[in-house]
Amino acid sequence: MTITEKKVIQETNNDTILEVNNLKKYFPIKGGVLRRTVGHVKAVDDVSLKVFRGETLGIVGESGSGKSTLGRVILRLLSPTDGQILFENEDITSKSNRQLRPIRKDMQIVFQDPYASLNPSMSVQELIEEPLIVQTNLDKNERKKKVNEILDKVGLRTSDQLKYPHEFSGGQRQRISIARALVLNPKFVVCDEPVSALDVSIQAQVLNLMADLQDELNLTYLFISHDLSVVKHISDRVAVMYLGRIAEVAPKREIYEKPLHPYTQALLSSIPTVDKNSRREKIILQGDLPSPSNPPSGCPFRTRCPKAFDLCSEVRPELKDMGNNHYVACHLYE
Amino acid sequence: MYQYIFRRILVFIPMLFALTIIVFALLKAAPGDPYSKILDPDLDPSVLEEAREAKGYNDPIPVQYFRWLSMAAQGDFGESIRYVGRDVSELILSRLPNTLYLGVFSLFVTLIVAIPIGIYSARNPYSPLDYFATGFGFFGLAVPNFFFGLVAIYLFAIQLGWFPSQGYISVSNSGGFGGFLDRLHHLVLPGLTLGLASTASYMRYMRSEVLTVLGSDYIRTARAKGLTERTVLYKHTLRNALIPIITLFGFEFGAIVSGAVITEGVFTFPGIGMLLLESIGNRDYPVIMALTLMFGLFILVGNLIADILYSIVDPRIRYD
Amino acid sequence: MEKTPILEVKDLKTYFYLEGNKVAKAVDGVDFQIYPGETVALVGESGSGKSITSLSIMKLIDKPGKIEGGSILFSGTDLISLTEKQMTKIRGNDMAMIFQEPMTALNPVFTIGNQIMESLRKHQKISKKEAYIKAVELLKIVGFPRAEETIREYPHQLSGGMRQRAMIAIALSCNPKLLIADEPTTALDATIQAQILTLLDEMKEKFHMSILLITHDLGIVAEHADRVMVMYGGQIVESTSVERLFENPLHPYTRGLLESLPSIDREVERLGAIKGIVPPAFNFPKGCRFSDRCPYAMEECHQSNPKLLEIETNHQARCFLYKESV
Amino acid sequence: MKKRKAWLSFLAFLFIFGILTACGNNEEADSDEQSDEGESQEESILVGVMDTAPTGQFNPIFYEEAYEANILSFTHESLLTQNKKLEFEPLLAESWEFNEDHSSVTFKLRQDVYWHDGEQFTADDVVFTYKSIADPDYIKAGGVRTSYVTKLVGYEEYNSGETDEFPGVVAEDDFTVTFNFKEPNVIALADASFPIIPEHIFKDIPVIDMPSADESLLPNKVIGTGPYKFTQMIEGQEYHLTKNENYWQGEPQIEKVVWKVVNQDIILSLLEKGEIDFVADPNGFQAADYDKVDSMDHVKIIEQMDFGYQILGFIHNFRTEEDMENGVINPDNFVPNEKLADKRVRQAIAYAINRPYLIKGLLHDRGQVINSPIAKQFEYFDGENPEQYEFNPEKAKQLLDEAGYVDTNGDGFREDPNGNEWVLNMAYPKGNVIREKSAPIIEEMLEEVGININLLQPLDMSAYVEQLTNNTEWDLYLLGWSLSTTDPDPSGLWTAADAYNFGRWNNPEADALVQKAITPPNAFDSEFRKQVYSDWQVMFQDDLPALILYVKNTLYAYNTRLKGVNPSPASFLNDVHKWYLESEE
Amino acid sequence: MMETNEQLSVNPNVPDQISNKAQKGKTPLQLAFGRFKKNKAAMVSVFVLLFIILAIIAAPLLTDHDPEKSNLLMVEQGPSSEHILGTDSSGRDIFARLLYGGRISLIIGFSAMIFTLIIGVILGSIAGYYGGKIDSIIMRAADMMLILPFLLLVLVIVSIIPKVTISIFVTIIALTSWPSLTRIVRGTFLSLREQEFVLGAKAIGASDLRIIFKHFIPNAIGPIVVNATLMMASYIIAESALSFIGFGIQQPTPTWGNMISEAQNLRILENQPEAWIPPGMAILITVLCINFIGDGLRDAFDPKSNKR
Repeated sequence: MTITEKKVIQETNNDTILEVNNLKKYFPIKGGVLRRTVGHVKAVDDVSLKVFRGETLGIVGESGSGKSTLGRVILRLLSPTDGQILFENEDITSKSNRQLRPIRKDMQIVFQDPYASLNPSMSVQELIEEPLIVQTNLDKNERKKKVNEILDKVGLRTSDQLKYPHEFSGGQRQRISIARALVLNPKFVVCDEPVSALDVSIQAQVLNLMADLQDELNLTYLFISHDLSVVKHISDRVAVMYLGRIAEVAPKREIYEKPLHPYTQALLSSIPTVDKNSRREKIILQGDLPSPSNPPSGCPFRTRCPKAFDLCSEVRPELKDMGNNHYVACHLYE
Repeated sequence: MYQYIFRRILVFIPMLFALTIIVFALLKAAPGDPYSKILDPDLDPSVLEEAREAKGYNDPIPVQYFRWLSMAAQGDFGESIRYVGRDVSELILSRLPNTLYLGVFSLFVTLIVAIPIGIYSARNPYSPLDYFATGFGFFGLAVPNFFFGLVAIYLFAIQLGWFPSQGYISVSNSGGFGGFLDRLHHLVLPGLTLGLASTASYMRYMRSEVLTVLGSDYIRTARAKGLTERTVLYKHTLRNALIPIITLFGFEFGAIVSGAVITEGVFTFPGIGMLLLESIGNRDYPVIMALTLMFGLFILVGNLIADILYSIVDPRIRYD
Repeated sequence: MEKTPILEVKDLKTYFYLEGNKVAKAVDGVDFQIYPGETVALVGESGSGKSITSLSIMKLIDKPGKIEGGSILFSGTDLISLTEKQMTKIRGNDMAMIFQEPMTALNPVFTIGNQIMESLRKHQKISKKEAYIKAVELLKIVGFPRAEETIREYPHQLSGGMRQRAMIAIALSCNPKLLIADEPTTALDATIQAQILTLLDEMKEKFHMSILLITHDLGIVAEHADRVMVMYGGQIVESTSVERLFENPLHPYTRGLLESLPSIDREVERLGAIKGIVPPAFNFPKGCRFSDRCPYAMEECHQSNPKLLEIETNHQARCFLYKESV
Repeated sequence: MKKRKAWLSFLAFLFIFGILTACGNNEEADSDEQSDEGESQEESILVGVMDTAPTGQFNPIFYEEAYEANILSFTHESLLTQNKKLEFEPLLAESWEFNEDHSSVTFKLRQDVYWHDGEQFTADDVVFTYKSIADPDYIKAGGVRTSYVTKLVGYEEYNSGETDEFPGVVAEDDFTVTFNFKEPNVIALADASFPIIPEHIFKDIPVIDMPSADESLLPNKVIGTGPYKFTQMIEGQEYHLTKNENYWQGEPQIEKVVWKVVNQDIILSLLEKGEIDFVADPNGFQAADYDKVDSMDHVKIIEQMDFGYQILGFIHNFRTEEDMENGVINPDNFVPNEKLADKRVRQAIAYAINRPYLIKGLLHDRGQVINSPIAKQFEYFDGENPEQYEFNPEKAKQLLDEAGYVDTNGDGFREDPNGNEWVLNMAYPKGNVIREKSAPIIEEMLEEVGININLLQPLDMSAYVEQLTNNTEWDLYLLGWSLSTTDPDPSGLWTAADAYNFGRWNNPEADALVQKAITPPNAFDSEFRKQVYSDWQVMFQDDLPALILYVKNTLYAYNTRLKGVNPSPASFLNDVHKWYLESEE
Repeated sequence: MMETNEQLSVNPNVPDQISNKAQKGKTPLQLAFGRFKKNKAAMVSVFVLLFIILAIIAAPLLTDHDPEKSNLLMVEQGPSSEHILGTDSSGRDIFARLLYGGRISLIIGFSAMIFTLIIGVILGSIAGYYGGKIDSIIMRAADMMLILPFLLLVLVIVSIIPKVTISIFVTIIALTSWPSLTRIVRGTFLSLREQEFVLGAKAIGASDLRIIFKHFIPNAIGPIVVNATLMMASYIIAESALSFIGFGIQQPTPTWGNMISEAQNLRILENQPEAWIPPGMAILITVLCINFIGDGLRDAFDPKSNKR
């Protein structure tokens, strides 16, 4: 196992590009005769985190953990219910769409589904050019140049730019998505499960590309995925989400080598692995994820936690600094 | 569920209320009144004026409307103007069953024709019968139904004498099963005419739904369980394919009436469609208002029934 | 292990006839055996033909697909020669199948109980009541604590993992000899995936079945299979025991796959990606089907398609890099 | 298994449907009792047809439409009837006697007349009928026949509710009744010939409730003195009349007369197949079908001139906005319609229209041109003296030229004498196919002589009449009039203050003639009246409030197995008690 | 999650990687057109319809008769060399009326469709894009329209307006039939709203108008065009039905609808088939063709659907 420390992990880096404080996103549930709001789906529930310039923060969680919603709220594609989002120290929590427009240049998103995330009626050139049209005053030729540059960067033939998305394979479409996201030279990119829909061999291609581009363009990634292996591969730090909360966040070595939260432990153990020697003892969790509209009291994980005790059902554990930049929300570590 | 129905009904009320206002305004905007049509040199026009006065047609329109509304709220829709001495509710009720028979019959025919053929076509796409059914489907949607009705009368009633051309019942009808058959006999031509277009569209719907369902994962599961093709088709496919059809069916409930106007006219079938047409021509305000309210209610209830049926057939749908 | 195989597939060919006279050779000459009690994994990327292979075994290929050749010997009978009616007696009874998408694989309009009992009553001459008792029992076995309630519930009322358990209950209802599990956990979350795979292992023991496990996840293969076959371009390119495959993968494709896999155990700066994409089944390259992506491709590879040869004992590969060991 | 289920649900459906049907039938079964037993094969049934269903109001004092009249002609009778020469003849009254100044007439009633329910017909029934029409609630209840009572003595007092006494119609004894008019009345006999309703049936029913009483609506409850009883109905579809065995003029020979309601388009086919026996009132059959009907061997045609005509009306004057608002027709306030003010223009239009051509093309020659608004059937009709307006487009052009309407801008249409655009708006109503067809043809004819016509959207009758009464845009209108058979008096249609004088023709001289013709005592001299009317007809044709387009022939057809047919000038349904069926061999 | 349904791999949608020669890609519209061209029924229909359109455009060349000119001396004549299809009950040349009537029927169908389209697309887009209050107002209005008796509306409009011209007639149809199209557009927009590419457009800061015009409408065009075609067919039928009950285009202006409804009389039905069969067939064929084309378009835009 060669571990190349490609970057010094930003344990000391204070250059925060994004800061999220107590962010909440509740979706109302309507009910009753008058269609009143009778409850909320707490998709993101009191999340605070920092993303440092140049790093990749991985967010892992199962479906329903709120990780995608978090990504979208951070980009203000959804309005937060409560909390604060600071992008480059600017509060963007309550900016209007118009006010957001110049900021959007610096923050972009790559989606999961390479079939749904590209407008099928636009050619590759139009797709990649669109951000330039919306955000810049470049003339046609300049835009064309930029498009060609970025196509080259993501490994697509410039001759392909008159084609339409349906003419490309999943991997290539994801490259187009990446090109579209990067053409404005953003500082920060939310990658929402960008490789989940791809085959293994293609996944590797795209992951390599993303890593290369990060180095080249000095990007900061918020990398959302349910695949712990992929997250481990690409991230510098990893946050584990469960039912809209962060259960544990730490630099990747910390979290993969000594996971503290029982959920992280179970999650890691459940990954089937090719390497016989490193196979962990399986911790099979009982039951399903509880509904985010009605999360358990206290610690949301207590219903499935093999180590739960009385306190867990009463008090909600807060993220606690365990040193080494390792934070965990669990009463075991009080 | 009950909450849902209750809520929907709450929504009906303002809609129907608005409907009555609009219709009343429309009626008053249209020139003429029930008496303006009476042209009789023997008749002193001042009598008509007196009659107008007596019926309150010279009052300000809002006054007339609220008079109507307060009566209607008590369930009294007044007396027909043209059908002198006939209570509107009684008049409508005497016609309603005929239209219902016609509608039910045509829906029934539609279903028993459209569903099996639709299924067959989906099972055997591009077979001769499929092509025939498709052709029929297109034909059914392309032929104006009054025209179809006339040709049907000409061929089947007059030339061949198989079915009565007019009316809804024989005089000798004395009820019982014979009476039932007699009614059916009268319903055949108008029923087919009324149902032609919907049969055609149901057939096409059914075909495409069955094709869609046949391609779904759970049908593969059903086959993998070793179920026979029959079970797969009639249990697993049909139930799912019927979901959108049933929804259509509910909407059709309200649409019957509008389709019936023309069909009833062609077959002099004394139902509410014809009554509506006549009443409009005669400006029989009380009848039009009551009919409008009823049709509005029909359509709304039809939609509600569609929703309810939908939730019954498809357990995934829950209204609350 | 040298018993008679429960399933023996020989030279299976399933083609799809597409518009424009294109023929997609989705499965093109597949041979393998499954012995009683073993779990055989069929692994490959999308488009490799692994799912079509499993559906062909069940004879569930729909138009425009057609089984064009080969034989499928199941407990000695050639399924190819059976009529549809005879097939219905085997499907769900001796040979059962579970699918990837538990969301769509269950009929949304019938209760779980209905769908289990239906299978029971089709294959076993039992009363409704007996079927009910058996269904409750099955649900309990696959891990529904409240089986009596679940049996009255509809699929949409269950979570993905629970639905897959229900699917397993249906599949197990008649004690099949062979269970074909087509990507049974792909759509599930990691923790649920672990539950289901563990359940399948337990069930295999309990019901003495063989399992044909179709997956793209080499991790699952490593942990749950006895033998593994790697498919590419409608053909098996490598076949051996699980241990051998991961210790000494022979085929360049297998190697590429393993290298491209990020792992929580190893750390690499770059993943070893295979260039290009899986070719569509109607347009394979000439010669070896992997030749256009293969880093070792030789002149020969572009000319003719190699045969699946026994390179080492119980280890076959389809590649010109190796010679038959016999 | 599955199949059985499907069958079961089908059966269930049949069952439900059957119940519905059975329920639906009960009501009809009630009214059916009598006929059930009489449903023997030998029963002679005559089937008549109408194209529109009656509204179901079978009380003569409240019915409004001709379709109900088809039933009432069989069931109810008046004191008098008219013969072919339109002279009054006795019916329920045996004889009558006027007083000297014709202000009062006394009828001796027949003593052998019984109502359908066996009660004897008496003078009280006559009094009751007229009192009901004069009742204060009569109009409110929906009645419109007050013209029969307004001339009677004491009407106002009775109608306003001031008194219970109505001296207008008085029973002298059981079989003598006297009508007292306020003034000498030229049409006293017409006024006295309203169908009589039975007092004993209605006496306890207030007039306001009369139209909705079962006795006005339901078979077997509707009671008259006529040769047939109304015994059964399938509403909107069939109406059955069964013979009145005790009819005072002798038992009718035909057991049952059935009226069927059939879509106009297929009536003839049914006639041809013998499924219906006669096509008659109110519309007869279409002229276009004449040849077809004529070719049916078993069908006989009766063709007679219609009691009415179609007109092309000229709007002479408009009312002021104010008058319209108040519903007043005051000739003094009339505003002339400048576009048609010149008599020569109207005459030109009359010359420009080829009426024989319309009759040939649209009526297939089953009609004729008349040049007077008085029905030709009356002796007062003057066929010679009035201007005949034979088709003459040259004359039309010449008249227009003379009047100064010439095409100055070369667009093919004439401008008015001031050189302004001159477009005549022509309106017509829906409801009469032939009239609807004639409108564009008339437009063509007028454009032929250079008159620019703007043909308006046809309106349904209610809207049309409303607009005709109140708008100020129209110039030409099409309309048809059916005339009263009792008297030729043209007032009501053509005098200046008449509501139905839609053209607002205001010719005081003509109005004076109309008044003169009905002013006693001279009015009782028919020669005098004839002369006055002749003058008036000449004046009418000269001033042209309207051009009489044509009188169509009414075409009745009946199966030759029906014998004894003897239509009156106005109706096929005459002497129906004498009808009989040729026994089939 | 993997795309593991392997049958997808044999779906013709999977790109053909080998042919990299093609420099310029085909737009989805072009692709749809390509699929459309393969649909025999639809292509035949296109040609038949073109033929019909050509014939009615060339009407003055094909006949010398004025379709509105009556001749009462030549009423209900059978076919002759002078009148190819004979004359109607006002002595007008049926052949000329057939040709000129086709113009009007098609113009009515087409312009009513366009008009409905404009209303439907605008209201549907607004409702589907913005949702919320505006959406519920528009949808309530659509519901109201649904329960409003059509006949009454027509009657009132017809009796208020002195002359119902084609444009007024078209307006009436459009005003009463926008709700269905509005619903379709709204539905399509609602589903598009959930698409990631729309979020993506928002993420780059695109304006609402840009999103509607660049991202929604081009992708909603399929269902809109398909429904528009089918609507056009139904309007041609509706015109004839309205003629039947007397609310159609006024005589002497010919339309196919009022030609048949004028012949709705057993005498003509029996004796003069040349009076009703041609307009009947013209409606039938035209509507059939339009429906076939609509269906072809549906299949072309959505190859997965098997609706016919």
